[in-house]
Amino acid sequence: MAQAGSEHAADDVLRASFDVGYTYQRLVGPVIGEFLTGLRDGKMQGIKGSNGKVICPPTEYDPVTAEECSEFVALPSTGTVKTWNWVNQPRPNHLLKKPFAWALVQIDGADTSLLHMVDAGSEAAMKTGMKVKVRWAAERKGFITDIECFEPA
Amino acid sequence: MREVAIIAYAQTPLVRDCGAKNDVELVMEVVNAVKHQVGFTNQDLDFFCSGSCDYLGGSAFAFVNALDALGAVPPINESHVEMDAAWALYEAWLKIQTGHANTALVYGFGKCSQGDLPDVLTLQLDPYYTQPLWPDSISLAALQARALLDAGKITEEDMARVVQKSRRNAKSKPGTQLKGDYTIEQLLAEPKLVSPLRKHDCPPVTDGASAVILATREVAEKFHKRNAYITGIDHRIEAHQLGSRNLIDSMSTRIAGEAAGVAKGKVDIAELHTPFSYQELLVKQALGLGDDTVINASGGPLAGNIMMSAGLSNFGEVAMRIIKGEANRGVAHATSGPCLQQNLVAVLEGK
Amino acid sequence: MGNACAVVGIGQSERYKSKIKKSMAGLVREAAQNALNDAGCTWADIDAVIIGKAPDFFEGVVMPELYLADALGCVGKPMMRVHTAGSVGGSTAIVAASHIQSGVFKRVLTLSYEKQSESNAMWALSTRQPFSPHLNAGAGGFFAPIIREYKRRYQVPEDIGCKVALKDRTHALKNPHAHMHEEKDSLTLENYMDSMMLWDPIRYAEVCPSSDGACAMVLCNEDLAKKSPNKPAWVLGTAMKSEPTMYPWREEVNPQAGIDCAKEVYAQAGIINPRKDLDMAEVYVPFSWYEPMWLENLGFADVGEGWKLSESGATSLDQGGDIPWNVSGGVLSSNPIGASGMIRFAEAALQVRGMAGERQVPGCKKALGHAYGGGAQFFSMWVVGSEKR
Amino acid sequence: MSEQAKKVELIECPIVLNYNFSAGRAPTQFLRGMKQGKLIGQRSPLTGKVIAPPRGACPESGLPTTEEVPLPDTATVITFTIVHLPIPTSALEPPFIVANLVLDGSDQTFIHLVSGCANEDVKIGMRVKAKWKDQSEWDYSMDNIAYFEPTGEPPVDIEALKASRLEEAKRFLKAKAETK
Repeated sequence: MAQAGSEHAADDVLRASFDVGYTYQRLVGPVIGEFLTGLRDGKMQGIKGSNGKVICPPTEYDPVTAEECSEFVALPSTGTVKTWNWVNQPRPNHLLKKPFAWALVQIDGADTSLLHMVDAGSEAAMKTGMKVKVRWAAERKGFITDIECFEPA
Repeated sequence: MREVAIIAYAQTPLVRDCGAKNDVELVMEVVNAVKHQVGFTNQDLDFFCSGSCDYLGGSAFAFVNALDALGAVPPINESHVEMDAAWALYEAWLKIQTGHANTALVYGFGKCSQGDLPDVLTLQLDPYYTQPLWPDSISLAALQARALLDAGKITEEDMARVVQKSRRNAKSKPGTQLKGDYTIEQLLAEPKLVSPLRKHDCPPVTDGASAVILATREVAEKFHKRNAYITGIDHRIEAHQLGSRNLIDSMSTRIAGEAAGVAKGKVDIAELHTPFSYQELLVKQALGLGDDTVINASGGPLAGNIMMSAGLSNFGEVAMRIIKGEANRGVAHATSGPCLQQNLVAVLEGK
Repeated sequence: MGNACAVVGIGQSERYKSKIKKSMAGLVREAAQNALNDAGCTWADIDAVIIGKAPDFFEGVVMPELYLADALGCVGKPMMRVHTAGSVGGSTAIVAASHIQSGVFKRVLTLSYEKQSESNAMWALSTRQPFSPHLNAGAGGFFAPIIREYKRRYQVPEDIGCKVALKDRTHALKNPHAHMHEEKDSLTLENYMDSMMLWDPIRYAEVCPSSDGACAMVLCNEDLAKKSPNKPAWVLGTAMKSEPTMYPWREEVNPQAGIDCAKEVYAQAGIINPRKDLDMAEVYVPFSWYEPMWLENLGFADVGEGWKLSESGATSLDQGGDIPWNVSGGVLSSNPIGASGMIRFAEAALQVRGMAGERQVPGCKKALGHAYGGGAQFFSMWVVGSEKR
Repeated sequence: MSEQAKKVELIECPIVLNYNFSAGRAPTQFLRGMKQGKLIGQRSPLTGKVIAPPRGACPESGLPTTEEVPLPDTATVITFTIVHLPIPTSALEPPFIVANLVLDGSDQTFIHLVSGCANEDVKIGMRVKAKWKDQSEWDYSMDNIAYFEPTGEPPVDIEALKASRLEEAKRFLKAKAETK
């Protein structure tokens, strides 16, 4: 869609805004498909990596050994905040519209962390090591936003 | 290993919005400037390599249009990486090592004011699990800063000192975007942008371009009595998911620094491509640099950060200071990806 | 020049086609694993990875090497991404070769790919910036006027485009990886000449498909090449040339950058008369009319005579031609844009290793791999041989 | 299998980025001329050749083009294609002709529509003239010209046109050298 926005030649420069937009159709393959299917059904899963590690979110290949991963592990919907930040003014593209935290959440039973949002209400409520739980989206379709966000447990 | 020197360097002024200049007009400025510094025409240049990112301007072939700036008639030996131009320099350095070239012109450009940079950089992230949540580059850096603060590796005062130093150093270099004298108290009094980062802990959005010319010793000796030779250069990448990386260390910088031989001698100066204040401390530690190394005398990326060419500029900043005799040995560093996922380190020595 | 470099492993997607049911990591992993298996090595044996692909707009992922590092066993190692438009597959192979020729690396993995069915190729290639004409009708619209001038200049018969397309699509039947495996009875001149005109004078049948896919190679130095389980292909010459898309009175039918690039790669590889000294060539022909044009640009035929060579069957393996071109089916039968250049380079290497199976050119000793990009302004070529020079 | 039980195979990822684009110095000068219905090329200081529309650099020398050269709105068809497919970024009804044109007095092709005649009548070398939209619609855009239409003059031999233009560029450089 090429919408050339308002042209104005204020100073000596010709400016115009335009959008570059497309809805990408991503085929996800077996591993990501399995994880997203689980989310759709309200289930959290990890995958067995090398050296007994459990990786969540499940990746197709172990980040250290490059070995292919395939064995899924059921996990609870709770976890621990390993690090976090506080977004005072959400950007237009951010999915939560009032101040929130991004966090790396280590789901109980996993050895790696998942990047997602935490709706904690205020920065003061955020602390490294705090327990959080998934707030499942009302309608789920097999997409990472089936986890609407995390909230303090 | 053929000795390769950096014999010319040019950078456009670092500005928030270069207005009427398009990519070609930015690149022409620096390409013609470095050619002029050594009196080269295309016949004297065996290879051209550049770094840029199509998404900065929202057009599929930004680097193709920029080719007009090279006067590539008759045709030239040319290549391009969709990475910071420091990796284009690495490709040119390898070309010279093969013997296929003795000289090379390397350039990079980024007119970052055109797009919404923190969102454009979101497209670097895992397209299935992460990008759809739209975490911007500042939010990701804030996560790393918090991890370092929690681990007691840095304090908010440390971050403010990096900014203070950058603004002060930037006064000595013409064309820097953000400069001035600030106290730690003033800086710490600023509100948080994305906690724990304040606005000044983050890189400004900058339009600009930079270029260098590489040459073997035989050629370099015609131009400077004392040249800046690349005695070691290496680059490494880490795992992509932030959740499976050790964010309080920079493993790839350490390996690259060891392979480039940083520790083999005193490091007088270092130009580190650390766009967020806390990253200067992390990279300094990973390279094992002491307090006797002057870091980012140019002001560094906090004083002006040309996306896709800030890393290349560091090579020029270190080389020129060595040529002028202000230093004997220096380190140039470049980074790519979220939270320093990929890092390139080079050692330059005056001979 | 520089240290010797050999191709010891080649891997391709099982089948180039649209909508491959794998993630991006899965797509590249398949080709890379096949290349490692061919080379008889593991991920740990690789010193660096050099990736190439065309514009990131196709998949909407900026600098995808960052996301793909884990899948390609590159954590803690060097990773680079080359982008020179359509010629990228070839230039990536050349940058990878320079890693070995420089003496800095012993064994590297190089790979290029495209997953363009995740968006729309025509959308991704058309510019939306304001103040510039929105008339560019994709690649076909750009090259059709140049083909028109070639036909006018040398009174080229109307059916040459279809004959070349038929030749490549027939070749493709012997290549299990090829996207297009057309039914025998539809591979007729009459059927092809009836196909719809898209950008006059280019017909639908004369146009490459839009495919997804990945192609990978393992390159290494002489010592390791001697220990590789399968016969290596030796890199005898590499060259890359660029010229601006447009400049006053630019010769577009027979671009100078192509002529110069061929001259340079032939000089390194000791090729005097390409038609005689080479046994086959894999050349980037996305619109069939470009075979006769590139036969002239690359010195296989005199200016204005290229179409006669195509017409004579000289470039057809099935017709026993003396200089078979694109026996893999070429870009006309499979075109994952970012990978196509490397597929040309890899298929040339497969031929001189004698590992091309049903599509093997008997006794093939020297082969040319060629790619072009942008407005036929970026060229990358290599010559590979069964023996080290 | 019901829709719900089926395993997820494909996800849709809408990505929209907003850009604010600023035309470069040379394109801005050219588009200012177009706003007033004038075609203004720029000459390369090194080669003496005239580029319209200018993009900032003389591609043969890498030097900025600066000297502005007013040009007539008549041109020659260097080559063309008849497009039978719709273009994503334009509402034109196929088939239509997109031609590589060179304006009289200039040396660089640009693409624009050719119409006002049967598609079959368009030939290489054809002489054409701009068909301007109504002045009320003029903007900073090449689209102020709706299309180019045949003038009826006899076709031109492209090689001869090229030779005469290169000659003119040489004359310009010689004159410039003498005035120095």
